[in-house]
Amino acid sequence: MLVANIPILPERASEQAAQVDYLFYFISAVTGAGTLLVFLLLIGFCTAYRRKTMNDKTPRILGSHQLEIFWSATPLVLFLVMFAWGVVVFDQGFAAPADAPEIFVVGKQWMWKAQHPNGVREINELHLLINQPVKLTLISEDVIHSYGVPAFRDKIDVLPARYVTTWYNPNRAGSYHLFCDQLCGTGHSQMIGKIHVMEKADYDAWLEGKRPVKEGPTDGSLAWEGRQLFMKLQCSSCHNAKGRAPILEGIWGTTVPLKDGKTAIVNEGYIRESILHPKRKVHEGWEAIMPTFEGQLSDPTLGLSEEETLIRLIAFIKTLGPGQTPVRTEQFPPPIGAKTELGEKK
Amino acid sequence: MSTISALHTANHHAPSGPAAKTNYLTDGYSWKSWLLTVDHKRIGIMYLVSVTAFFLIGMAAAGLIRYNLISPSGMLTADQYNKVFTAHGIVMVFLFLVPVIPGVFGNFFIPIMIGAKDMAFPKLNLLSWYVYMAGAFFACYALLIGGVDTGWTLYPPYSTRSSTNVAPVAVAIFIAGFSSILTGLNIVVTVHRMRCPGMTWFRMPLFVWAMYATSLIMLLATPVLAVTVSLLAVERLAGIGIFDPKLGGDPLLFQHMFWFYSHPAVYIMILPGMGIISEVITCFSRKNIFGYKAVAWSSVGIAVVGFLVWGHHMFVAGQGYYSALVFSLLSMFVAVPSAIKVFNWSATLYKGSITFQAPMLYALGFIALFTVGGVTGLFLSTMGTDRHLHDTYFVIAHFHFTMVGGMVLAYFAGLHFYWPKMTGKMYSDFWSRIAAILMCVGFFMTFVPQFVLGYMGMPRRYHQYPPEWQVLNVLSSAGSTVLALGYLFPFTYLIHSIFAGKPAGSNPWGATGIEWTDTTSPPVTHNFEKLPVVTEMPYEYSLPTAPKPTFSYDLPTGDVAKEEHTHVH
Amino acid sequence: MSTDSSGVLCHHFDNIQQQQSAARMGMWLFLVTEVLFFGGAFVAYTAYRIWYPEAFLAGSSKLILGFAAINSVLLLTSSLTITFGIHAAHRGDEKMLKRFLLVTILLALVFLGIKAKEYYIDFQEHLIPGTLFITPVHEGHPSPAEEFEAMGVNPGHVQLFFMFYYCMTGIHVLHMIVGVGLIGWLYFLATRGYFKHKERFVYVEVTSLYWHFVDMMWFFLVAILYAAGPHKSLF
Amino acid sequence: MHNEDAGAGPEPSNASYFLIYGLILALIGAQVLVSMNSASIGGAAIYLNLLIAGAQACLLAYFFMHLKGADNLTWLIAGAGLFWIAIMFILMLNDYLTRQIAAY
Repeated sequence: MLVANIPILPERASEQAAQVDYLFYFISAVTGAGTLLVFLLLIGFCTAYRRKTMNDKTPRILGSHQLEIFWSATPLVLFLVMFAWGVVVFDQGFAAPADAPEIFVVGKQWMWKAQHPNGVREINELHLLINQPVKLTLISEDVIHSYGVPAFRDKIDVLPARYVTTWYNPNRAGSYHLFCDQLCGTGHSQMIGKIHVMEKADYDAWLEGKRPVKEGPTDGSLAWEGRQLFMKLQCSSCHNAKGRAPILEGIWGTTVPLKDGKTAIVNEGYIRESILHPKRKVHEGWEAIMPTFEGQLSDPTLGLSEEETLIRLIAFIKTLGPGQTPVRTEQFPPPIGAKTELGEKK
Repeated sequence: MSTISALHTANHHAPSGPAAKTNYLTDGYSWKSWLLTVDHKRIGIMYLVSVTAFFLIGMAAAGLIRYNLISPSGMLTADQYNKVFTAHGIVMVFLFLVPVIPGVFGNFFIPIMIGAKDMAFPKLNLLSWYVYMAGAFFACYALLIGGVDTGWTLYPPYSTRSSTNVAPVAVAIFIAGFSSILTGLNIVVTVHRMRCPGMTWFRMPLFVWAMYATSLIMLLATPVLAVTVSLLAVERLAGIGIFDPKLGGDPLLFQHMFWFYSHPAVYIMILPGMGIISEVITCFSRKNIFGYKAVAWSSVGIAVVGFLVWGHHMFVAGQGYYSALVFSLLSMFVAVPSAIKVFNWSATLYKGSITFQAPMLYALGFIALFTVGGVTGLFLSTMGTDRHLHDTYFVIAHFHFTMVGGMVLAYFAGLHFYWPKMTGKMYSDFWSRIAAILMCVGFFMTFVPQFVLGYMGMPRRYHQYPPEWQVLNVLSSAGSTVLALGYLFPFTYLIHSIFAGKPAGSNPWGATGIEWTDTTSPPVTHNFEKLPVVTEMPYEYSLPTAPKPTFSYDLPTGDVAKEEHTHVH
Repeated sequence: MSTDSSGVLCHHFDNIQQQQSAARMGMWLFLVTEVLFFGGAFVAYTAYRIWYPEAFLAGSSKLILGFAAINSVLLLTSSLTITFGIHAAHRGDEKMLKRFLLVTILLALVFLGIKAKEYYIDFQEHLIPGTLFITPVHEGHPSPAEEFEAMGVNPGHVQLFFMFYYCMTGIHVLHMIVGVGLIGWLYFLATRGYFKHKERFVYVEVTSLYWHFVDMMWFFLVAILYAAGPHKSLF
Repeated sequence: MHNEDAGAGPEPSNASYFLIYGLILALIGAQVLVSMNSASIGGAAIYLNLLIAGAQACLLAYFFMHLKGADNLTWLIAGAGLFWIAIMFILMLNDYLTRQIAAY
């Protein structure tokens, strides 16, 4: 039958999606019952009390306080239940588990560029391993976009100059729609893609052909690319043990004192801001000598936009442990995309 | 004004009645007597003509939208489609939905309903029409020189980067907003200062209450929109501005300020409709309104609480978590006054004497559709579900159920209810009922599939969509043709009635209210021969003194009804 | 239009008190919309002021406090003179009314002149968001952006402050011009003997309401734009 | 209904106007003083400034705009303006003050 083939419910690919569905069904049931009640009242009254003669007598009924209170309070209580349940469901999608791998997504007119922690880059696609929670950190290069995946019942507006995050825990293999849900220009309806949730074996097979470099310290990961940029942009000439700038080892997630007496948590936003506007939140005890890198980070030869460079630097600083700051004796690294064995061993 | 002179002629050839007295329509026939009039009734008619024109333009754009979505790959180009839905939004919101009932019925009936000779500021009233037309001019100018592709919400940074004509649209919105401020101001002062002897606050018709609440929103919300689009225009013209993320500006600030107006604005659109429904339901069931004060205060309640909920448009836009929490909670409260109204209207029908003339069919359609539109709003004000439904066709379906299913049906209810009073002519009973039914059927067909599409995740403003959604989209497009057909009917038979309609008599529906009992159809220039004095509550249909309908009702045995009618007298 | 012999009472009002109170109420309502209009800009300012306090104070310090103070005095004085104008109209003293209206207009024009001078100085110092802001003022003199950068203040945020400065004072100047137009219209009417009927004083009164409101908004603009940041000298 | 607000009209008393004028002038002076010394006043300067502007506005509204002696309706209208401004400020700043604590 044709009708049977028309999908009327979206696919469900995460526990979060199931939670949204249950809430949706609850609200549907409550409001459906209310609507049905109104419809029955209308139909019933219209049938029972249709005008019989031109001289019908009607009773003079002015109202009822009890009824007014009843039909104000009852809906309100139900609405508040919806509110509370809605908050619970919303909260579940709010904060990612701390150990979830972080995937960076950069939106631009009109494509989604995803960046896995292992260095794999994808455009308009995202391959996820089943039952592996992932955290997405998203930013836009131009206008507001929105990263919406109906199968996860999730959607988040992607803003310029600000990182937003969401997370998924996919639990069903398959390919699902990815949409841009915020009008972003002519190609808005082309800013779509696929989310592929894969079983472990399939995922590994897919990864096999994708990973730039398979093993060793030069693993081609996002953080490693960030490390190369860290040297290329001469960050390491100051940010080192004897340098004129704070050493960045282990700084991620800590709270640092600022010159004006305030403090800042070292997160994506703070690093981004400090690279673009170094004079704004200066680390206590250091001079504000760092030049701004605003407008200097995009590198067409590497195919990197400013935001893509920034997420690499962030990924690098995030993983930078004690004693891992690249030293100046290292040879200047080759451009990213060239053979990657150079640089580390020499 | 050939139609008007035709009407005049028709009046003279009317078979019954004395020689026509000078009414507001026969009081001068020149262009000047219309374009420079300060008579609120003529200004109301001028609004009627102009909003109808913009309704047709908006409808044409809607037709193109549905035409495009017949095919998953789109029938128009992406750029054309973006411009078409933007035109649809801007024309329908700013040039039709916001001004329509305040401009047409507010102007025409508020002074008559409260027993005044005119609005408090007649010249300002005329000015507001001209300002509205100036705004409309800029909007049309923007659309004609190439259109706008930002959506009616004009979110920056896209609206500051788009190469289309955002600035003229910002000017248009600013000017049209000014017009609605002037209308609102006029209505509030009129209601406060111009009521006739005996017309206390709680003897006012509920339409006046609803218009009063609407006007409060117009006065308090519109200026914020004006300053917002001004800042946007500056940003666009200077290439730099306060919503610019490059400088550290926050695009969400625009959204906050925009929705501070645009959420209350949906109540500007729906509240006047609710007022009309209260008038029609009582008249055609010949009952007092159930819970007069509850309905009156719920209008004011909606107006006030409606200001506290705008952030539910921004749950996933990046606003703070606690902000979202507060807005979601407050949104739950705004649903209550609407529920109160729906239950009170339903209860009004109880033990009534109900007939189903066109105004009543529209009103019943309104209650049904508005209920669906209202309850689906709950899915969107609940944070957990909005995260999935935000910016999908679910939202589209929801607000079209309230704005089109609700507001436009209420407008047609009002148009059919008051048409005899405004023109003195009665339209075709048969065709008007067919049109009402057609509109409801077409509406359901158009927008119910969109709820399903929305829950499946189809994003709004998409010129192309995945092929598995085609069946539902085609169904929706098919429904829209039925809907469009329904809309075309009234244009035909209403215009026909001006030339060939039977004289309506001063009170065909047997309605209470001084606009029916104390003045002729059409009303005389200064509304009343003798200033009325009000002595009772509105809607006293159950009292023996209630006026009787002169309209020949099409009851199952039509002749019996007539006999009984004559029998009564 | 009118039914009474004097022509003061419009046809649709029952008596002159009703007409006057309607006019007054209309203006008050209009002023409420104006409050919301300016309020929108104020709330936007406040949001950024909360986020970027240092930049806003630094930007404010560049504005010329002395001009603002003089303008405050001018505007306040004009509020006083238009109030005296109401009394003159109430007494039916058209001659004095005209004088007070003229003084009010003159004070407003001086205000606008000073404002124009101030904009010109800002322009010369390149205190204008956009390309001018990052262009050196003249040979060897740094651009405002560099200057703020050196102070440890984000120049982008300072530009936001100046956007508010121009938008808000610009809106205020537009209101001033409209006000001058209205008062000029009253003056014109007065020369035509319109205010021979003292009941018409109410039109002077409602115009004065608007004028006081413009004055009031100026005081707030001074507080958040000019006086917000530290100033070493008046000029 | 028609005669509400009938008595409202200016009550001539030039001396009182000059008094209020002088008061507001003094407040303008105070504002200049606050601004010149705001470095030493610190964070309180902005509140002082707004307080002064608020006082100036209240004096203007109460005396020059004749809120003194105006009918209840006028007070209601003025109050409504403030109330709606408060709505806008509270709900909008609620976002700007808490967004850094928790947001996407």
